[in-house]
Amino acid sequence: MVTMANEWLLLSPAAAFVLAALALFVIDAFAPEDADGGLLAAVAAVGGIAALSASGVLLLSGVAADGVELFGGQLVVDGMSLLFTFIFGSVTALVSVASVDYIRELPHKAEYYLLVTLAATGMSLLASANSLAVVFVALELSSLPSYALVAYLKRNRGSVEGALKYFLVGALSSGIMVYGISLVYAATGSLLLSDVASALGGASADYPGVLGVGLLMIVGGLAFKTASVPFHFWAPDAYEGAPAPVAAFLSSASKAAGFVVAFRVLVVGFPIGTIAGTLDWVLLFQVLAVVTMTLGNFAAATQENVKRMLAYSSIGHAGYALIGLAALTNAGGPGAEATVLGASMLHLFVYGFMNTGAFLFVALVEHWELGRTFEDYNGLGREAPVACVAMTVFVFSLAGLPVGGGFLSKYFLFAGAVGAGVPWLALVGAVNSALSLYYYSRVVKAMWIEPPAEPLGIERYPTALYAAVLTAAVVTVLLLPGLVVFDGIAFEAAASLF
Amino acid sequence: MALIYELTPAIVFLPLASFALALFFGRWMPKKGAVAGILATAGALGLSVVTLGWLLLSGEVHDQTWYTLVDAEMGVDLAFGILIDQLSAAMLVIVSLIAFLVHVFSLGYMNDEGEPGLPRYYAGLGLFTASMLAFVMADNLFMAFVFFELVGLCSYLLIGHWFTEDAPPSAAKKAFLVTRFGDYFFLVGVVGVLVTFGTAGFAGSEGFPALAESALAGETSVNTFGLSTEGWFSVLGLLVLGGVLGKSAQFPFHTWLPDAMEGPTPVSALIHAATMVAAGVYLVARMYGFYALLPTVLGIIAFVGGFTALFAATMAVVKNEIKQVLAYSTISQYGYMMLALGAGGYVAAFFHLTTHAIFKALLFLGAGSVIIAMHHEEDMWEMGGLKSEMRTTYLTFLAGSLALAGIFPFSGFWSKDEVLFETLVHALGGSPLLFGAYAMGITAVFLTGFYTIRMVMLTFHGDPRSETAEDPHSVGWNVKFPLSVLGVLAVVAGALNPVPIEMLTGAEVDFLHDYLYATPEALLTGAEHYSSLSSYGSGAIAGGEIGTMLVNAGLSFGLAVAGAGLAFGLYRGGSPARHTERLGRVQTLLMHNYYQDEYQVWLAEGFTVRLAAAADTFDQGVIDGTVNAVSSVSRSAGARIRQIQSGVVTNYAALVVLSLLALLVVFAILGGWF
Amino acid sequence: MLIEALVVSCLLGAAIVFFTPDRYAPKLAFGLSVPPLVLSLYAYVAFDGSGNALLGGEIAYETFAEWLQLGPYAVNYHVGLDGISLPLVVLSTVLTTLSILSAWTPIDDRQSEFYGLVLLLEGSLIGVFAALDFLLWFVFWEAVLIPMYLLIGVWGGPRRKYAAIKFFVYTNIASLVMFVGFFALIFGLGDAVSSTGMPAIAEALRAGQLGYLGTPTVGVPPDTLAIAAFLAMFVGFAVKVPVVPFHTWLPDAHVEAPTPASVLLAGVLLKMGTYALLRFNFTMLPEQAATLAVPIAAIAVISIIYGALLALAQQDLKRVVAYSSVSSMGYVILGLVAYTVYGVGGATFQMVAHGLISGLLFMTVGVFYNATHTRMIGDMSGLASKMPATATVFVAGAFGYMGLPLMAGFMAELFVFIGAFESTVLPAAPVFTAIAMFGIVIVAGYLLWAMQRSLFGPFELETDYELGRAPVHDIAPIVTLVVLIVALGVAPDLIFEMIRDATLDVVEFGFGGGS
Amino acid sequence: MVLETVPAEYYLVLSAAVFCIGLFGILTRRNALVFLMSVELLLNAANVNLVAFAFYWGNVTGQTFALFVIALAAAEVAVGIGIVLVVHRNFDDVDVTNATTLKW
Repeated sequence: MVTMANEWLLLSPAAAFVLAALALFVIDAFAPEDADGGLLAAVAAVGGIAALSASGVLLLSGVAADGVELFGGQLVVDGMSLLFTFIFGSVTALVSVASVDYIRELPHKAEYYLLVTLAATGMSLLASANSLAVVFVALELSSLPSYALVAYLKRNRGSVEGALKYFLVGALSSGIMVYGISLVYAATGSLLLSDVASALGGASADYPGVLGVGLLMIVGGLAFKTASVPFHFWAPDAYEGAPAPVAAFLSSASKAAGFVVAFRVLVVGFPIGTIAGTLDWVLLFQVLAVVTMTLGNFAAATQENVKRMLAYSSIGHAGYALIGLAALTNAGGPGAEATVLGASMLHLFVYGFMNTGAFLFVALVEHWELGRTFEDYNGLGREAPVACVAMTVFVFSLAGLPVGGGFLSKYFLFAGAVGAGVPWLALVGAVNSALSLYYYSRVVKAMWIEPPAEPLGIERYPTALYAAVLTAAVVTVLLLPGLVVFDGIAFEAAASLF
Repeated sequence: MALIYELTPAIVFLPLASFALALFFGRWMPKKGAVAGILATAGALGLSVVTLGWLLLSGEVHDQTWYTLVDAEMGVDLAFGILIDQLSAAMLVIVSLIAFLVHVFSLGYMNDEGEPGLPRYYAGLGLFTASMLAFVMADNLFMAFVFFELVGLCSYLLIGHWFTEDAPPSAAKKAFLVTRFGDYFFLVGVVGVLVTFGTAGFAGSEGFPALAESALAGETSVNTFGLSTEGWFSVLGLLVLGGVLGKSAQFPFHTWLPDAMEGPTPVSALIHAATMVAAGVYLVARMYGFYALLPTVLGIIAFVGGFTALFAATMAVVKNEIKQVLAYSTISQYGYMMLALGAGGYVAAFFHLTTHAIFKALLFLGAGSVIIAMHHEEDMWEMGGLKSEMRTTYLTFLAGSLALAGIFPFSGFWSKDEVLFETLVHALGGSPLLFGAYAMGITAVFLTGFYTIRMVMLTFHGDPRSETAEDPHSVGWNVKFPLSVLGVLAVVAGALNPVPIEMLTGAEVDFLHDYLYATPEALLTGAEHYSSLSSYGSGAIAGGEIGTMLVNAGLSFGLAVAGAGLAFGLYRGGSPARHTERLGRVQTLLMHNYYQDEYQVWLAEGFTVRLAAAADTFDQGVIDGTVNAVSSVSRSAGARIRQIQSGVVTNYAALVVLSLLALLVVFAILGGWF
Repeated sequence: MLIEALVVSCLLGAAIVFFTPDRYAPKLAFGLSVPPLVLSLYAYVAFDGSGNALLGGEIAYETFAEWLQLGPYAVNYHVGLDGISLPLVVLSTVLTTLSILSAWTPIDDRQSEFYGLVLLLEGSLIGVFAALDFLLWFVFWEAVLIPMYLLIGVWGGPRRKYAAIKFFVYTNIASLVMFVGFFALIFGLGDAVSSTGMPAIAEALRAGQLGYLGTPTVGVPPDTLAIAAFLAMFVGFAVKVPVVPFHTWLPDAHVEAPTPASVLLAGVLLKMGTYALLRFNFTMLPEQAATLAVPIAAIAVISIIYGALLALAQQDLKRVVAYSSVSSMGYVILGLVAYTVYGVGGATFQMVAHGLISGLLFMTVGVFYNATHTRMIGDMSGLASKMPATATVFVAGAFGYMGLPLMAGFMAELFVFIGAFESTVLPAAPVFTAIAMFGIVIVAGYLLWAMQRSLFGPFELETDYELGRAPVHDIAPIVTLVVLIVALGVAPDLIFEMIRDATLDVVEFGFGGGS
Repeated sequence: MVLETVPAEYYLVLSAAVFCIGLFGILTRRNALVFLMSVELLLNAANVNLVAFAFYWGNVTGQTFALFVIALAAAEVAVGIGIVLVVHRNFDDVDVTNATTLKW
């Protein structure tokens, strides 16, 4: 029996974000023009750290091992939600710290950090959302601040244009999604995932069309959040235009949020066993996964702009993560579904650090105003060796080389796909991964192999940015041996969904 | 076990030590390592003589594994062992004797002439000697192959001694490649023998010849890889024979030998007389117990031998360089030995091997002395009239030439006569095929006589045909001493086994015959055992064995004298004419060695190199092309795909909606909605 | 803990060297490469293992610790050595130390980074040979790529970027294919194994416990699965070895790589492929190997002959050696597929022998290059008169490559030939063997030809550089290699005994493993 | 009441029609504000369903959720207008097809 007290205890990670947001309101109200925003960043970072430590404690304490439903089942706190809240917390902390140097000269710092924390709040709610209504509300809560964040450099055409595209595609997608939700409601008469699941049997018999269209549209909305093809179009432009820390935030945390809700909605709300006859969403996700990873990686292969390359690569990684859903056929052996789904969670977990780090490194280079193309990175390794070692760790880990946790998580994913009886999916992933090695190594080549065109003239080394980048790098490396801390959690969390 | 057999390894290790010394410290050693080499080979000679003496006195043979590389617990074992029986003991003496004399001679040929790279030279000689001695005392085929190869390496190093010129390295490469080609078959044979019999031992009931014998007799069975037992053994025999033909420069692998004349003359002497070329024939003799089981292979050996003897002799007729003549004579003489072995004349073959070793070494050293005198001019047409200037050289050289020509009573006559006699007898004994081989051999006798005497006449007789010939460079003791030793031996060596005399007088003078028959039966490597294996019968003409002998002896002697006489007649007088030019086309053909080199060079460069070039093009174009194509295709695919991102947001919206519709339609059909 | 000490000492050394000024890096790196060398030699001397590590033998220096959980399978930290892996570990340490020495002359830029990467590479290589858990092994296997990529890319020749990325991506995609294939096997075993430990998997597979991948209704049946996995793994490793037609990355990589990198690439990295073939394909799936014996042997023979022909066609000395490596690796494949003690053992012996000999040749070519700044056979001739010592060792190495008796290469090839000839698994074994053996003639052909044109004859040099005698630290490693090669040629049982001991169980499988 | 006589399918058709109009507007109009309005149509199409089927199923879930959707629509427009303003400031127009500096 869950008492009131532990209910709030279980919500403490989300609460941490909310409190941080409120604190930022207050600070902004009393000290409107905080000069360098150090305090604001500190508050936001503390909020993130509090959230991640809270969720970490809850994870290890195991109180929520088999899921605790709150508010009449509207929210559920379980291993998966806590694991992802952990990701959101760490990404928020990293981004907030990094932003200190990035937006030092810019106005409206309070709003910036406020939006970040609010978006994080929405994400942590998404992780726990157990009803389509909450899903939609939390989705919007995390999306709307993101639109504004992308537009933060409001005198920069790229930033504004990115925001516009992000917003318009986002609005369209949310429209599609909510309409889908309404159709599912029409078919099942409920928005609560568990009730939806139990009503599926009858609904798919009576209104297969309504149900199918509805689910397909919901999947569309989720695909937007996870930047999966065909709802990915906003991603490259928004990531390239947005301030680099924001891009890091979106490509890591926001994407993860999309996946966590997708996992829950589909696995809990629409168990493939009962709905396969109406809409075989496993097949649907197989299509999406293949198209997404292929398009992402191939488009990334020929980019001139590092930031845009990372944007496309994050689409590719969305494709990998989709394997988690695409492999949920019953063709696998016992526990195969849990394995591959857990592997997908692990990958998103590691991805949170390595991808954030990579974008933050881009932020660092933008901070130095060296430019964004590969050529601009030439010879950087001699000017800023430490940061470049960190970046090397990020890209190689993204490429699946054993310098960081990305290696293990990616290969866990492929292994899981094989185990789930879809080895061909793993092979597609493998080919894509090899291609990704090509364009990731272009960064390394630029930094270490190519000589600089002219002296880069880097004089100042921003402390906060460095701190964030190095933290991300260290965590990424430690996650290679240290994945042992989280792998059990992930697989159990996945198993508890079925 | 006798003390001497404890010491036999030293026969190998002494020259080996001189190799190491000369290689690393030669620069600071007396005579740049020559002394060490001489002492080492002298020691080896001494030990070999003692070994031989002990063998003669006690009759005790020796066959023991000395060092195991890979022990047998999990398969065939690879080991070095020492087999001292009558054959190897005698061969040891020959090899170490020639090696010793060559070392001494080198003092005059290399040191006194101030040649470069002497330490390298003496190191090479040392290793050469060591390898050959080890090969001789090998007790199994594996060890034999190992040192067979090392002999090849040394010949490469020594032939290419003057590597800063163009010709020697090329000749060295050719020598190694051609013999390597033969050794390829040899190696396949060795592996085959190892796998078939599980051992490569030569001697004893555990040796592979014995096993093969019992297998043929059907007493035991071995894996013959689907062939008949005799068929498979014949294959093995022929494979090993490939190595023999290569090293012993038998047709068609003979082409490397004349080129090998690019090496220093003492090296030629060593190669031709006692080491490399002898190795091939010795190997056949060594594993004669195996070949004797295979009549087909024996026939092939005999034919190849006979043919080579004639074939090489014809080419020797027209050569102008003194060493070229000698080179072709070597090929021809080893042809005789092969003929003898193939025709079942085991003793005769070894007899000829012995005498030939002596007189061929003598001839080369003599030629060397002439070359010193002529300031390294080798064309006989630039010589002439040297006999007055260089007495010792002339006399010894003459002795050697007469031996080579097979003139009674010089050593060569006895051995060659016995070879032909054995062939004839066995041919008469129901192996008519041997008549062909015999015919070729007997014809070659005439040619041998001719070219030998032609060489002597052109070199030493007549008037000097050049300034250097008028005032030749004088040679020292270190040249004359070896010549004298060999000269004497060349005259008397025939006494080792004068079979005709025994037949006529009945005196027990066929010492070598008895000696080789004295090998203990246990080893199964004695001539007696071989004769028991031999499938050849014996026949006779002109009233019995003696008659046959007389006919054959008369024939060979007559032909030899005829050839010699013809040469003497043609090249007599002050300034003889170039008579061979009268041969016209034939001469050009002979001069070009029947275009043997041409087709082999074409095989190597014209064919193989072109094939390699084609393969390279294929590799770069097709295989690597595919690899690069894949990468460029995927990159251009990427460049295409990114075009979807047009940058116009309404297009994005349109694409989103359209793809959603597409999915809708597809899954509507799959899901059977509506 | 000895293996941990080995790896850690390498990584620690790498870290230290990274942060030392270029000035001191070379000597320091050499010094830091000695402890691993000594440790590995101690491991060799004190070796007390027996049998095959994957097939229930006594594993030496074994360490086991629990690590990850991949769904139903435990991923453990499990390392140890047996008679097959120990010689390769020693080979790695020896070659690393020598190649560091050989790098003193050619590497004159960013030394600390260079030597750091070399030590990093050494650590990963040791890990590859020591790991006994698949995923742990795979970590090291992939880790090797990074330092080698940078070594080629940063310090390589004119086309270094192309060569580096080609090597990087080509071998990476190969490992990915292999990975998928192998995990198909693991999941096919289902509950028969509870971890990704290689010994458990090997035992289970040889015990024929392979089941359906997935469910019997929609899954892949065991036979198909086994063959498919075998092929996937074979292709994956074949790229690394490399065997024709997956070899084209090798010449590019070798030509562009700096000498020390070439030494390690040819000396050890190629052996990773053959080692993996032996450990995975031929140890775990003997039946499939027997089924595919003929095509595999055909590939081996083609690699031998075709590779040798290609070497014959090259002008660049490094390309010559590179292609001849392809040829030599063919012998290894032939020996493996023979499934006899001499065949598999000989293959392993050939890995070591070729490691030493190819290292020797690359180093010698490097010394010539340092002096002449060209590797084109056409550009030079008569070098022997100017650089006698170097020429001598080059000749020695060349004859070693040609399989001159009493040198390691000959023994290796002889073992392989005997093993292949007597093979009962491979149909028409003698024919395959005989064709393969013709390689020894071609190899003699191109090496003698190359030597004749470059070393001998009158001295000429297109590039105008002053030729002096090579410094001692260039010659010393080469001489060391010559000594080792002769030692192994005269006393092969130095390592062949433990190799055979570890090989016995591999070949003992239904088809009696020959003699 | 009148609702009993109207079958649920009609509401579906109605909402679908509204939804399609919205989509049509999004695909054809280049003016950002019209784009926003079209999005409103999409959301309201959903609302129609929600309210109608709340009645159909006899629970208030749909109606409640409809209120949420309306609120969120307002918030969305607020953010949207803001973005449109900065777009206008940077590109001197509210034509969404003008901003094409980021592509490929």
